[in-house]
Amino acid sequence: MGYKIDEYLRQDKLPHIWCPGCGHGTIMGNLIRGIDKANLDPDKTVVVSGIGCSGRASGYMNFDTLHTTHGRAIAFATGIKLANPKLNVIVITGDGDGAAIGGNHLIHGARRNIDLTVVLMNNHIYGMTSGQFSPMTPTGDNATTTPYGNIDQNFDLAGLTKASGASFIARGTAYNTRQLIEIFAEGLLHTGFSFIEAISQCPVNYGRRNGLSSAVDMLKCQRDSSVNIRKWDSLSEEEKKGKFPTGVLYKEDKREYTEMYQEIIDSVQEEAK
Amino acid sequence: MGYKIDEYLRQDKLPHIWCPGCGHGTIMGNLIRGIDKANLDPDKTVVVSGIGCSGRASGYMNFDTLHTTHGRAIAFATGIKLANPKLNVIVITGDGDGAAIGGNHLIHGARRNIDLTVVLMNNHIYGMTSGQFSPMTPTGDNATTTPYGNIDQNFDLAGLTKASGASFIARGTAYNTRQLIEIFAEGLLHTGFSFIEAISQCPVNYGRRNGLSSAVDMLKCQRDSSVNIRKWDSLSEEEKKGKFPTGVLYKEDKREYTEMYQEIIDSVQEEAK
Amino acid sequence: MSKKGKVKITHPERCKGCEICVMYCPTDVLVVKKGQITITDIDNCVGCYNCELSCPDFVLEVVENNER
Amino acid sequence: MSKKGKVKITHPERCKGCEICVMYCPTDVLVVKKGQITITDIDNCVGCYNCELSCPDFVLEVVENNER
Amino acid sequence: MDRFEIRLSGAGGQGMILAGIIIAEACLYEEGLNVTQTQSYGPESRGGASRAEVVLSKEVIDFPKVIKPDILVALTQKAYDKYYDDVKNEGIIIVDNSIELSDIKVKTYQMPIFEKAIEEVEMKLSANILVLGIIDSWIKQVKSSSLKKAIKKRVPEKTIAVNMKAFAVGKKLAEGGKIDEQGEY
Amino acid sequence: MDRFEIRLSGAGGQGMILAGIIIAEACLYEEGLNVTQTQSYGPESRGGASRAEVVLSKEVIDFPKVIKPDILVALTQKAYDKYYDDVKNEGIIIVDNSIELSDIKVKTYQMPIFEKAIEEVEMKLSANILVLGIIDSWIKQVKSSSLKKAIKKRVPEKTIAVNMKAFAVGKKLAEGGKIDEQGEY
Amino acid sequence: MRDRIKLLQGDEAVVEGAIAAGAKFFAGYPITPASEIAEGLAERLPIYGGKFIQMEDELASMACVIGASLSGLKSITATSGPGFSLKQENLGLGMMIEIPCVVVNVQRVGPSTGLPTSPSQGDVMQAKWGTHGDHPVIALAPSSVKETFELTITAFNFAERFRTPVILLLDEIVGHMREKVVLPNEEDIEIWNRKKPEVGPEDFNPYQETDGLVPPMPNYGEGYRYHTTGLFHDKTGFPRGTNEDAKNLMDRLMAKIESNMDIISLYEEDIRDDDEIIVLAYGSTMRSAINAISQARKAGIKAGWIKLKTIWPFPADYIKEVGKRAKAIIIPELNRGQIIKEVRENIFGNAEVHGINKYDGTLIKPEEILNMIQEVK
Amino acid sequence: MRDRIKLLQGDEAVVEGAIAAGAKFFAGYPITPASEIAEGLAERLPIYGGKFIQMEDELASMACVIGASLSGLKSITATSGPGFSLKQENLGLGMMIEIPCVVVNVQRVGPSTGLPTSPSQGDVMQAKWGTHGDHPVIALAPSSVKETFELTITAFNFAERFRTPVILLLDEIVGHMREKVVLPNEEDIEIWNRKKPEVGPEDFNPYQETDGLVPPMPNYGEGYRYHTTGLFHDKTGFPRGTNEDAKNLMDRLMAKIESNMDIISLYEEDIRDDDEIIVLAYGSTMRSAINAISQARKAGIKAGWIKLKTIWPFPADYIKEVGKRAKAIIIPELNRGQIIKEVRENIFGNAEVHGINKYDGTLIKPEEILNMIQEVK
Ligand SMILES: Cc1ncc(C[n+]2csc(CCOP(=O)(O)OP(=O)(O)O)c2C)c(N)n1
Ligand SMILES: Cc1ncc(C[n+]2csc(CCOP(=O)(O)OP(=O)(O)O)c2C)c(N)n1
Ligand code: SF4
Ligand code: SF4
Ligand code: SF4
Ligand code: SF4
Ligand code: SF4
Ligand code: SF4
Ligand SMILES: [Mg+2]
Ligand SMILES: [Mg+2]
Repeated sequence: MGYKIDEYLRQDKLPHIWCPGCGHGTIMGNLIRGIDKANLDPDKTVVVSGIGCSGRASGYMNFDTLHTTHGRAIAFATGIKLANPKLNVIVITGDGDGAAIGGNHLIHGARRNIDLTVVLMNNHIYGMTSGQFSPMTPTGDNATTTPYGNIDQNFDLAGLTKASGASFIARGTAYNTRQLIEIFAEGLLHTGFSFIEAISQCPVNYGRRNGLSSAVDMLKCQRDSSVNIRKWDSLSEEEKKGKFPTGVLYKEDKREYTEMYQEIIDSVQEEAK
Repeated sequence: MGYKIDEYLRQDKLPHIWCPGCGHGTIMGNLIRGIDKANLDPDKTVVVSGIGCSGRASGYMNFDTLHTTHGRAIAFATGIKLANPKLNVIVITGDGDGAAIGGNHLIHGARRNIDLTVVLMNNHIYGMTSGQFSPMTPTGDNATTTPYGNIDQNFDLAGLTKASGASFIARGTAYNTRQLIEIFAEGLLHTGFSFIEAISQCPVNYGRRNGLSSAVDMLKCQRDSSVNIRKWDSLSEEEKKGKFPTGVLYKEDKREYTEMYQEIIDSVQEEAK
Repeated sequence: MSKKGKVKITHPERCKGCEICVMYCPTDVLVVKKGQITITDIDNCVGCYNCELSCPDFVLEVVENNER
Repeated sequence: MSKKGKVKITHPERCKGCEICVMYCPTDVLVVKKGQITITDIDNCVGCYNCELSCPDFVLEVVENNER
Repeated sequence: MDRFEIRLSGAGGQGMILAGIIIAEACLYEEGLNVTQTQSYGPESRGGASRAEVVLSKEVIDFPKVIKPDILVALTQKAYDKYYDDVKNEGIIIVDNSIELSDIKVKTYQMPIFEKAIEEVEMKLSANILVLGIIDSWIKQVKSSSLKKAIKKRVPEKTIAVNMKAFAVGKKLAEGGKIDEQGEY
Repeated sequence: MDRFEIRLSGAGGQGMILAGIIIAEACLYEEGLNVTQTQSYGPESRGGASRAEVVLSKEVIDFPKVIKPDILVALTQKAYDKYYDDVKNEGIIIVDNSIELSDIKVKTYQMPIFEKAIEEVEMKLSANILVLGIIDSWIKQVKSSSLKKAIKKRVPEKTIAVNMKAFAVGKKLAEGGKIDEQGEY
Repeated sequence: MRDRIKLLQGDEAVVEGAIAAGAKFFAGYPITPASEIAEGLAERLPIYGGKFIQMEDELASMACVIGASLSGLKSITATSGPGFSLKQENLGLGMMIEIPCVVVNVQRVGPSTGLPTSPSQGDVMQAKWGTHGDHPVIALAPSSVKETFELTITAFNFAERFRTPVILLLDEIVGHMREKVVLPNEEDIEIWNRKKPEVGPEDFNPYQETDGLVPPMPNYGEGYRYHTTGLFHDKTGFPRGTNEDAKNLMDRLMAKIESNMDIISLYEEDIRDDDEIIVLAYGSTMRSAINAISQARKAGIKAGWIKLKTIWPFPADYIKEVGKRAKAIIIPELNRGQIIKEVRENIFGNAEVHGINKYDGTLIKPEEILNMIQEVK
Repeated sequence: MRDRIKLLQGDEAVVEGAIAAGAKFFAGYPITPASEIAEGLAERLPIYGGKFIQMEDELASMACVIGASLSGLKSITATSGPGFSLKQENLGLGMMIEIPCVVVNVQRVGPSTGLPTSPSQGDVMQAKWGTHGDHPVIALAPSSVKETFELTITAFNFAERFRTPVILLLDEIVGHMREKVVLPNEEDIEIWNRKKPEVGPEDFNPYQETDGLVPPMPNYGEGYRYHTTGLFHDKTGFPRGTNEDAKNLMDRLMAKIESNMDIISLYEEDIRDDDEIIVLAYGSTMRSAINAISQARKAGIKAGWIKLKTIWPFPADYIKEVGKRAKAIIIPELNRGQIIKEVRENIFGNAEVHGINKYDGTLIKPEEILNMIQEVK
């Protein structure tokens, strides 16, 4: 497939700290392939991440990279992008980082439709802190802080970001690597707020507690529960049960924030002349 | 109409501090009528508010009342309700308080479907701090921090809370007082997370800057732009432009958080016997 | 007097003169004078409650025996 | 050798033995032995890239001239 | 010490702070004086207590707030009650005539400020500028023309005429005030 | 001072911390000794450095961490390199035989820990319990039966048998170790 | 008795202490090295009819705990440095509106993400000054698992008795160390509950001192229908915005702590009449201090120790006296010198003051303290 | 010249100072009494090609400003107490990863919502200790509108020169007071810009000291492709998690401030040889102090003053010397006594130390200081 992934990886930092079979490595690898496919200038590409296993991705990617505080990556990225709109700014976050503590920045980033590409590695659990439930842990599942089963509803992040104003929304899985590369490339090239949920697997802290003891089992589960959006609509409600659509779920041409701001500058400076 | 509103108001705190023509007074009055209509036990009713002009409402309502920090009212209310599920817990917030700084608590409250009634007084502006734009200020409008016109998109809060998992969603206006009472009463009686957006007017800090210099003008504008949800669907896209639907927009029977938690307690205690 | 109530200015000191009630009154019973709400002709009041429900300042009430 | 590439274990030291590549390989070229990825019969490799794209640890590459 | 202190007090929305700024700008831009202008207000946009203070001096001003005012303007009863006792012995107090006075220790002038604003200027909100007209001649350090210039710079262009009128009405009132120094006007 | 110190070191996921807890529980619950058990680990769930320490004593233990271990177990090269120099003169070191030794100052036993875990116990993850078997007879304060009891309480019920096997294999290894004290095993 | 002997981690001892103190509510957000407290209480609370909730972040957790306390439940939250920073605004509200609750901070090395799994005592000053404005603070620091159990109960008792959030400052060593604890019999544990009003709703003022400086506090839903705000307020709970009210409230908030120093200020000492060198410590560092002192004494050095269990309010008067009789005070801390500042401030140059400071994630070893003792002796 | 004379509020002077210093980015969230800074910069920045953004909250504002600085723009945010509390976590990250930026806190009375429109100096200790863990802090406090303009520029200069967030502590009086300022000519303003690397990407280590303790900092997008993290890191910017790295980094972060005290520590004094009573103040309180001293001197009292413009780092050595020659030091503060603690800590009981403390939203009047002078003389 000829992706130039080696030079986009910080080889001297590998092997990475992720556990055997962790989906984050696969997703990061294919994000890099997506970057290559989209042909971004690596010197003009910035990766911002939060705190979590997912957040460690920034350290392995050979760009300008920023590992921030828990949940705030989008806010940092907003400053980076608005200050220099020529940069390609990618945010890597987790389901806890991006949807729990960072939920507000997610919806406000989407509302502004600022040109960021947000990749949320959703492993349905807090991996880094060893297995507490996240807002993406399915109801009824097990986690260290749900000794009697999880009673929380989980978010539909695609719906949430759509309602918030994002102009590109997609979902992929660590299982379907080729689709993932396509989605990433398309999201990176989209101008506006691109939200990509990448379903990952955490065998150690989620699988183990929920009857899926190996990464392979978890990937099979991803395979069996994901349906390409092109087929999704033709499914009956019955068939949709326990399944979720993947692919580009929503895309819209919409005014982008930093462009609109530049217009203000231009007109104010014009007037000042 | 015979609403017992006097005893639900702290008469000695009136006149309130809101400006002449401020919609918050009307909305609070009709919330109180809704409480009366829903026949809540005033001794078991708690009102929690954030910071803002809207946040001052709690001080005028004769219940257990808590004026908290900016944006966090729902989180305080969650503790109050979960600790004692027998209480009727009402949250009063503003468009800045509830949708800007408090956005995360709004979506997570909705996600949990915890039995709170959240009234968001949306005057499209930061009233208390004198007129900065909020996430509900329409694009293009004027505020003190948008000297060149607002370039931010605004939220569709009904869509946002729906996507987050709320089970009762409604919108009313200070203009349509009777509808407001109905909505409040229905929302208060609904078990689950009830979100009610109440469109208010801030003549001083929003109207003045946006060509509507009196409260009366602003109310007329509410009248002209609101459409009852029962009629909404029959409108053409053209007719919908610049308008918004009011009434109960969404309602669903869904497991409620404190009830589910009680089931955990019951079963754990049963087991422990 | 009909069974229907009539408007009463129960808390004149609270009135801020915003004229919201005036807008709502179908029969022009209410008018703001020198920043204060006043009743022109109580007989015109049809007891519709519009003013009571809309006044942001809890100034007005529709009462059954309104001695003004 | 066909123009199509063949798998190569470019970074054996990174392999964590998760068996993900094994699951993906359509022709059972890969197998984990003592926690380490190994190639059984390179000739079976059809160069489909499944393993390269799925390995979380950047161990494998499909290369055109694979001297193993 | 040539320090001169003015306190303008009333309710939020009555424009006391703008009046304070205008005096300060007149002092600085027109007269080249040193000046500090401070304020104190509650959270209410309207209705709560509001106070603007101006200190002027040829010298550098260290303490920026009024210690004992030379001039106190009080437009509400609350403001009057709170501040009337602070005024310098040689100072003066200007109040709206709706206000009930306490035991008067310094010269106090009751004037129909709002009445005149409504009736003669036909704009209640012009009361603040009217007040500037009233106190003008007591602020010896600032020429009338300077105050007027400062007003013109600060009020919306469309309202310059009506505000000039308010200033004039205020000046006229003050002349009345000066004739009868018993403070009964 | 009857203080006895054990340091178990390796990588995250090798179960060193569990092994430490088991020793501590055996000391406290079975032998009535005072004990402190501490650990240090990186953010990695797997692979990073990980260290468990146990201090036991009949007296109250003030400083809770190992100062100079009586026993050091090192399962990885990194762990060995970091800690081998700290051991008490009379202390011992147990290492997996994959590890390259440095200049040996104290008695050091190289043993095929992982090999035996994989081959004899058929569960690589049982290496931690196997290690307990090895060091058992060096911990004079704790009876074998106490350690075994503590293991049974801590491991999942289904794995008790295999873990008992691991313990036995460890003990056997240690006997070998004791015969040849040159540390070449 | 036997089943009251336990090998517990410090974090687990917080769980046991909270249950013993009557805690019925926990809200929190996971963070190393405090997550075990959440996990333990998630399991234990429902058994006693209590509630556990994992919130969306630490700001919400702090808010939630305050809400639950207003509803009448004894409430607790737990976090570490980054989360403690996030709790500050709502913690300040809790202090202002006088809400009993316990806030645990299991300290790791900061600033920022720092060294998440390594011990530190770097948040001591933050515990006092982290939120804006002056405010009353009680903070306790245990040095062993047993003390963690005890001080957790004490924290709840102080919270309820003085109607204020109480901070429990563990360090990662104490939080993660396993050690023997003998849990006391239920009957032997002293429990305080908040004072409830003795008057009916008509005569009730929520922020009026009755006897003592601590106003009684009804639960929400008991018919008192009172108002609470983070604005300065008078005894009625409503803000009037007068400067006098502000001063009165602040003075009372401070006085309720300061005038109860004899109850709140907990410390232990082992100082013999002729000891000249005093090691003052707290938390896990205390362990090394005690070890070092016993070695020093064996070597014939006249040295003793002070253990602070209550860090805030700082026992200024006591230290003043110590300063007068000591030749030198040595203060080992896992930070760049925080409590040493308080000591210096209060001894007026009477004794020499020496710090031993580690802030690299390692412990201070007994040997290092001993060396310092030998140096200054 | 004439159009450089302005009547400005302190908040407006921050705007002018920021523009003069070359600020090109503001992110913030409205709050009384700091909103005027946002409003002013919203209007002014685009004129210079700069950007203004109103974020969803203060946490995001702090984050956004750090991001913008990494992209190469001089950046500023402004808030008041409650917002300052919320910024603490990300402020700590800024200190850890050494990001030049200016954080303004226009202090109002706390804790909590407090008295939102009244002046205070209650966040002085929070400015130093608000975020978890030890960390380097520079905080400046202007006492007049003119000084606000000047110190805003200084804040940017220190931020860029020492690669760190700098806190500008206004109080509500200074923030909202209007006063004469003579804006200097552009040529007369000294401007510092961050040091850029002199080596290419291959030889670049983002956290390596080159000359001095401050590592050069490239902009994002310039091809250096470097990593930054709030974990302890070595010179490469990557976390290794070793204790040695942690210590080295912390020592350098502190040393870059402490070893530059001569540049950073700004104060003024008016102390005559025989002055025995010293009033030490900062911010708006300084105005009363100067007034009081001139009255005292007229009355023949030997009194002088010290004005701290740099509050953090505290000028310990200087105050130590002052303590030796003074009979008494009087410290008026709009809080319950914060800087007085630093003074006490550093004078070893040599001089008497007296505080005058107001925390009710009113100012300290010159008269009150004068009375104290008369008392202690
Ligand atoms: C303010 C703050 N709160 C909590 C934490 C602890 N923490 C670190 S990572 C994490 C959760 C990570 O979960 P997720 O975002 O899903 O990432 P994953 O590890 O699963 O990839 C938490 C709670 C922290 N570092 N900072
Ligand atoms: C943490 C914090 N940030 C900012 C503020 C300042 N503040 C008070 S109210 C408010 C906005 C209120 O707007 P909204 O919620 O729309 O209420 P409204 O006044 O319009 O009713 C802000 C920003 C604050 N009090 N606390
Ligand atoms: S804990 Fe889970 S998410 Fe984290 S590295 Fe391991 S498998 Fe991946
Ligand atoms: S500022 Fe606006 S929202 Fe606030 S009280 Fe006045 S009119 Fe109402
Ligand atoms: S609506 Fe109420 S406040 Fe407004 S004018 Fe009528 S009575 Fe007065
Ligand atoms: S009740 Fe109806 S008719 Fe009567 S005054 Fe009110 S609005 Fe007018
Ligand atoms: S997928 Fe990669 S890490 Fe996993 S077994 Fe295959 S080569 Fe090894
Ligand atoms: S390229 Fe395809 S066929 Fe070849 S080893 Fe990889 S997965 Fe198997
Ligand atoms: Mg996750
Ligand atoms: Mg609003």
